[in-house]
Amino acid sequence: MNSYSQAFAWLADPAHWSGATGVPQRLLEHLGYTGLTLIVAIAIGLPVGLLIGHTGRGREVVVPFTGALRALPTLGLVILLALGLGIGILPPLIALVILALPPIIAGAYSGVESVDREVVDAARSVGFTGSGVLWQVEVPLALPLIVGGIRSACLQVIATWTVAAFLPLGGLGRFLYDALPNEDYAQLLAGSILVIVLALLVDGLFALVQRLVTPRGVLAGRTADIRTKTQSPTRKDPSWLAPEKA
Amino acid sequence: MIEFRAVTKRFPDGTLAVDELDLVIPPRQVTVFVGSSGSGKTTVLRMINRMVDPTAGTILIDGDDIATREPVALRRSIGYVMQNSGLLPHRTVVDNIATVPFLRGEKKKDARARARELMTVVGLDASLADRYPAQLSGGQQQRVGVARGLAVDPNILLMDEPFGAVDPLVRVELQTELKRLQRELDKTVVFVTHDIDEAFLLGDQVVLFKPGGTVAQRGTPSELLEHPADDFVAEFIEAGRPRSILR
Amino acid sequence: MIEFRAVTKRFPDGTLAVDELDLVIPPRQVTVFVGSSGSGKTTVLRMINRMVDPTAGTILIDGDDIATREPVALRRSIGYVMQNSGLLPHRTVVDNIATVPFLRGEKKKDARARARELMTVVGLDASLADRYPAQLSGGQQQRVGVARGLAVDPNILLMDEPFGAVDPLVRVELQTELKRLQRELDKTVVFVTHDIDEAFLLGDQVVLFKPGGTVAQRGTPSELLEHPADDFVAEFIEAGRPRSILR
Amino acid sequence: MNWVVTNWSQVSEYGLAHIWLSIPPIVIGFAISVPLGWVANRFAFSPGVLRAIRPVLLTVAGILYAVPSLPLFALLPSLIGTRILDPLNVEIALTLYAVALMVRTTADGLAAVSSDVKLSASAMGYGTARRFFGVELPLAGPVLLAGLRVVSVSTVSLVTIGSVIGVNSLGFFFIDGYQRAYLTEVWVGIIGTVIIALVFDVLLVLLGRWLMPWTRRQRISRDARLAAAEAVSA
Amino acid sequence: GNNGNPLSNDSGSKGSSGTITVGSAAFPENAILAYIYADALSDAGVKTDVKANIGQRDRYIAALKNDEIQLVPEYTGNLLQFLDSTSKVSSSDEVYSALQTAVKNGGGGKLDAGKAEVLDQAPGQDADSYNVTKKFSDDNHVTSLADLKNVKGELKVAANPEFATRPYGIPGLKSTYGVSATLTPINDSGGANTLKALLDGSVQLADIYSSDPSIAKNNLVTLADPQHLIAAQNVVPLISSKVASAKVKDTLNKVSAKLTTDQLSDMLKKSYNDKEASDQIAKEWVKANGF
Ligand SMILES: Nc1ncnc2c1ncn2[C@@H]1O[C@H](COP(=O)(O)OP(=O)(O)OP(=O)(O)O)[C@@H](O)[C@H]1O
Ligand SMILES: Nc1ncnc2c1ncn2[C@@H]1O[C@H](COP(=O)(O)OP(=O)(O)OP(=O)(O)O)[C@@H](O)[C@H]1O
Ligand SMILES: [Mg+2]
Ligand SMILES: [Mg+2]
Repeated sequence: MNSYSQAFAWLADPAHWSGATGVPQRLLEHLGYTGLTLIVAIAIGLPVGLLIGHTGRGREVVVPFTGALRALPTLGLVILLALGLGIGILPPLIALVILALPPIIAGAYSGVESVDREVVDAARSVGFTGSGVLWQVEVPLALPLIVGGIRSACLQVIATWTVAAFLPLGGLGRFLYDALPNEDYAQLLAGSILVIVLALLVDGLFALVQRLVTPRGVLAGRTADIRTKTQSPTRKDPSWLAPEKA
Repeated sequence: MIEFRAVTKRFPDGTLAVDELDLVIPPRQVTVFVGSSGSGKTTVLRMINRMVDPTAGTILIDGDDIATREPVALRRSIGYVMQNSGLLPHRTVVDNIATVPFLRGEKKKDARARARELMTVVGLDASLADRYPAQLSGGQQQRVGVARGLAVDPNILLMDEPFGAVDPLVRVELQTELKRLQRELDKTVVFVTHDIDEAFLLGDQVVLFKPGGTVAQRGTPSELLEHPADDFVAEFIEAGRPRSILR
Repeated sequence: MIEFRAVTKRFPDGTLAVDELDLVIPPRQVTVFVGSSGSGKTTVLRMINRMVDPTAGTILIDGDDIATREPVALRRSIGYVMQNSGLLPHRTVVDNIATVPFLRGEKKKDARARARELMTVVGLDASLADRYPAQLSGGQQQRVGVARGLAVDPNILLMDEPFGAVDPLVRVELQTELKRLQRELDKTVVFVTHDIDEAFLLGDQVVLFKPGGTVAQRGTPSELLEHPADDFVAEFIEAGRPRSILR
Repeated sequence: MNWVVTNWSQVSEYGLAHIWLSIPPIVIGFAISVPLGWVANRFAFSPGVLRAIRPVLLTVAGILYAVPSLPLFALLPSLIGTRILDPLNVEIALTLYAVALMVRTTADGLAAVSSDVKLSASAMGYGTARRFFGVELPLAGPVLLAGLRVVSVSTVSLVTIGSVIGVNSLGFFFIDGYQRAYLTEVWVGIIGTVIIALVFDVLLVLLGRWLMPWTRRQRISRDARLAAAEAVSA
Repeated sequence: GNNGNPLSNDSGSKGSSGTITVGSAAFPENAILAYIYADALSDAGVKTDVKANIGQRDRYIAALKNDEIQLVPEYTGNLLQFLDSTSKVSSSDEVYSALQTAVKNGGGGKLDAGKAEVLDQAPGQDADSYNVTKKFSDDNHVTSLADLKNVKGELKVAANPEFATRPYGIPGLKSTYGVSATLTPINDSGGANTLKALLDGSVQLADIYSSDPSIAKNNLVTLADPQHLIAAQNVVPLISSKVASAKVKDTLNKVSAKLTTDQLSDMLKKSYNDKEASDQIAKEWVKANGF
């Protein structure tokens, strides 16, 4: 379609690749905003998630709470904060941290919870301390899910920072907001393509990280096929695995 | 010697798992707990290394009340082997065996060297050292579990249905191996099973639990066999016998 | 009568699960497949109701080649009971038992009424009818599984380690019950187990499988016991015997 | 509060519009994801290229999710020939997001159904289709529900972005409130959106209880719990 | 044909079933005007429907061309610029007559030739205007756009993003007055954040609509425009010819006749200061003016 060739022509134009409004600058800004958001969100969400997963406590409170966080419309939040705090990076930063928290927290607690209770129990039995269990057993085994949570948070943050260009900020969203009223569809499409490509690259990177952090021993245990094998008898009452105290 | 004095365990949900248990487990012998599902065998076993704390009563090891011992340190001094081995899936075989030495802060190199020795002791081929648990057969995993239990040369070894999940042929092999090991190492072993035949095969002393967490009878295998204390004991032993023409 | 003629099964990944099997399963008797893990028992069993199709060879039921039968219809005419019962967790006990009648399009009311009758036949209390499988004990679940297998009054009942996952005491009960049922109902039963004692207890005919999907020996329990065909058979039978002073 | 009372007609009009805009993407997204999820699993163990269907489907879903909503809304007319002011643009975009979120969940949920149960269903004579609708789909239900709840909440919240291109919902109050520097109005938009999301969520949970009576009385399996966990961490 | 511009989509005109759909741009004043048109028309017995908040000019003009809306309140100067960017006229009457021609000709394809028209223009104007703080004005002796040349240091203008390319925006400032300025894009059409940016000194100039009550409230200085960079901006209804019956024209012309700049300012005060909803303000005005 014609708009695509225009968009690629836009992308090919060297004029769009230099200066303070050029693609590299906007890309860096976007990455910077995204990184900052993730760092803040991880710093808040990860400890909370790990704690819930490890102790099994607080789930009843935090899980519905993160559900409610998901319901908060980011655009409204950005505007609300912008009206309250004025323009600047803070309003969208706060709004996007809120957006990023639910997947990060959920990834962390469900990751820890997904670790076989029998393994955790065995670790305690041989003399791991509480924090030993968390850091040497639960976290390594939960890492793929933890990274998975951060991964989807990151995708959403990259996509949503474009909405925040509603305010006088840089980032790739600038190309979109500046294009909309000026009928510059080539730029609109080009901007979208840039965001998508960025998201894909980052996503691919995370996929790689996720693979790298999956413990080798866990990978080794995965079988591809559903066998006819009937399992040997196992215990039926795992209730004693419920941690008596954390 | 491990001694239970009027030990009761009631779980927070109200289940009475162990009821006023008095029991002496003699040193350097194999004591087997046997009984049907839910009779409290695991709970009693786990009270020895303070994975479960009693609601009432005292437990003494060599005369010392374990309630005064720090649970983590206590656990590191007691070997523990469980069904499905409970190995750490993200650590290799040697590292699994050396878990407790690592925890105690021993040098990695020394701990690994000792772990390799233990592999020979429990009859594991040295070539398996760098595999992950998932790459082993069930029987091999159980051997790793036993090796891990022995890694700190504990006086006490707790085994909770360690051979419950393996093939009958492999099971026979592991039982024979355990008998050999016990002759060599001479530990205080507490072994849980619900197979009366296994209990009689391995136990110097057998403790038969009744549902509700009480002891139905305690004694040597021949005592139980020849003088069952009551109908429950007789019936339980009977169920374990082959009912086919094998008998 | 079920007849296997030179049946071979090689799975797509290359595993040779069954190798040139010739076997006759007589009608109105219990034939037990026994053997260690991976020896092909389940595969052979599943070929009877076409859950697995052989790579080569023919299987006949009462003289008809089953390869010509429509698999879904064939399965609905053969009872199947498996370990862990395989009940549908989202259906109540009666509805689980009435599954196949429902599938055949019978009236719900009639099918449920018959399911309730079957509950009595297999010794289940009527009050359990509206529970979900997860609310039953392991033994009760197995009974429901058996009732479901009998729901369409099939001539053939396939049972794959149906009692493998239950308590020894319950197991004895279920075995006794199965013997009683078989006397009453007089079906062709094919029963898989890896417990030689169970095989000898239940089987009119026992087929002992060797790893690699071949038959080591076939015969009545006393034939196997008195004249083991080779060392493998002798050793397998030996492993099943109690090794404690019970013997 | 006062403002809400005096402007109730506007609030309720946009609130209703919000609800109507939210429902189709959730429902249609779900309806599309189920067959896609089935396809993803169906060929997961097939030989050759078919095996690639699952990763390809899941990757495409991932890409869809990475598309920022605003330009998608604006560009859809040129891509599929819808009219400019048509709410359909927003509906289609949100449906795409719903599918993007839901396909993985459906695939995981269906894969987590115990193979024992599937096997015994086949052994009793369930045909493929019947087994899918009678056994696999209901048993994957709890996982699907977990995923659907996430989809529902995020759809209700994303609908607001439509206001930037004139497809009005409670999001209108954000734009209007922004231009008039009127915090109350923005609050009304946010709270209204959250209320709608929570009501949808409660309805979904109730619907799940009603459709899956057996889940009330038992724990779900470890695999299913894992799949549900993946769904909520999306 | 769809030559890649999503908004030049002319797929099937929906034969209007007697209902006139009034569109509006995404700022409160325009929405109020749209509701006024709609209310006045329905009082005159014409069925109407309002689609508020469509977006910027390109979107609602495209929607008009596409027959998704039939009527929209417009501003003469900006609409003329949009349809004919070469136009240099700036007085009210010149702009209006040039606009009539441009609309008739279809404005270079942005509208279909002969399918739309503008009705009478209202006396009321609401133009973009460059504003500075009183302090800036005093410190730098700036009261007119022409004075900006002499100001040392960077000049930043807070405005909507389209200001970067519009002839009355950054490019016009350069070509007409020789002033170089950069844009700080804020999407609130001269709203609170634009004002805030001006007051806290992060920009020196702000584009605020001349009828905005905040100009007076904050003591801002609106810079004079001696070279007529910003054309006259009388309010005018842009309508599809096929719905422009005598009755419709008559009603809208009566409305326009009463819309003075003061009236606009009053209504905006209600919106910005009293936070009334646009449709409410419109209703009151229509009632007060006897339709
Ligand atoms: N953490 C717990 N909370 C509540 N009840 C428990 C807990 N652990 C065990 N129980 C209950 O205590 C009783 C004894 O359990 P225990 O696991 O000691 O039995 P067991 O003899 O080991 O059984 P099995 O042969 O099945 O392993 C059972 O009724 C069990 O359900
Ligand atoms: N779908 C399959 N694909 C590939 N190999 C298979 C498949 N099903 C079974 N096998 C292999 O075929 C062989 C026979 O398996 P089968 O399940 O019949 O043994 P079994 O005697 O029932 O064992 P168990 O006692 O463990 O149930 C095994 O080596 C098994 O791994
Ligand atoms: Mg136990
Ligand atoms: Mg089998």
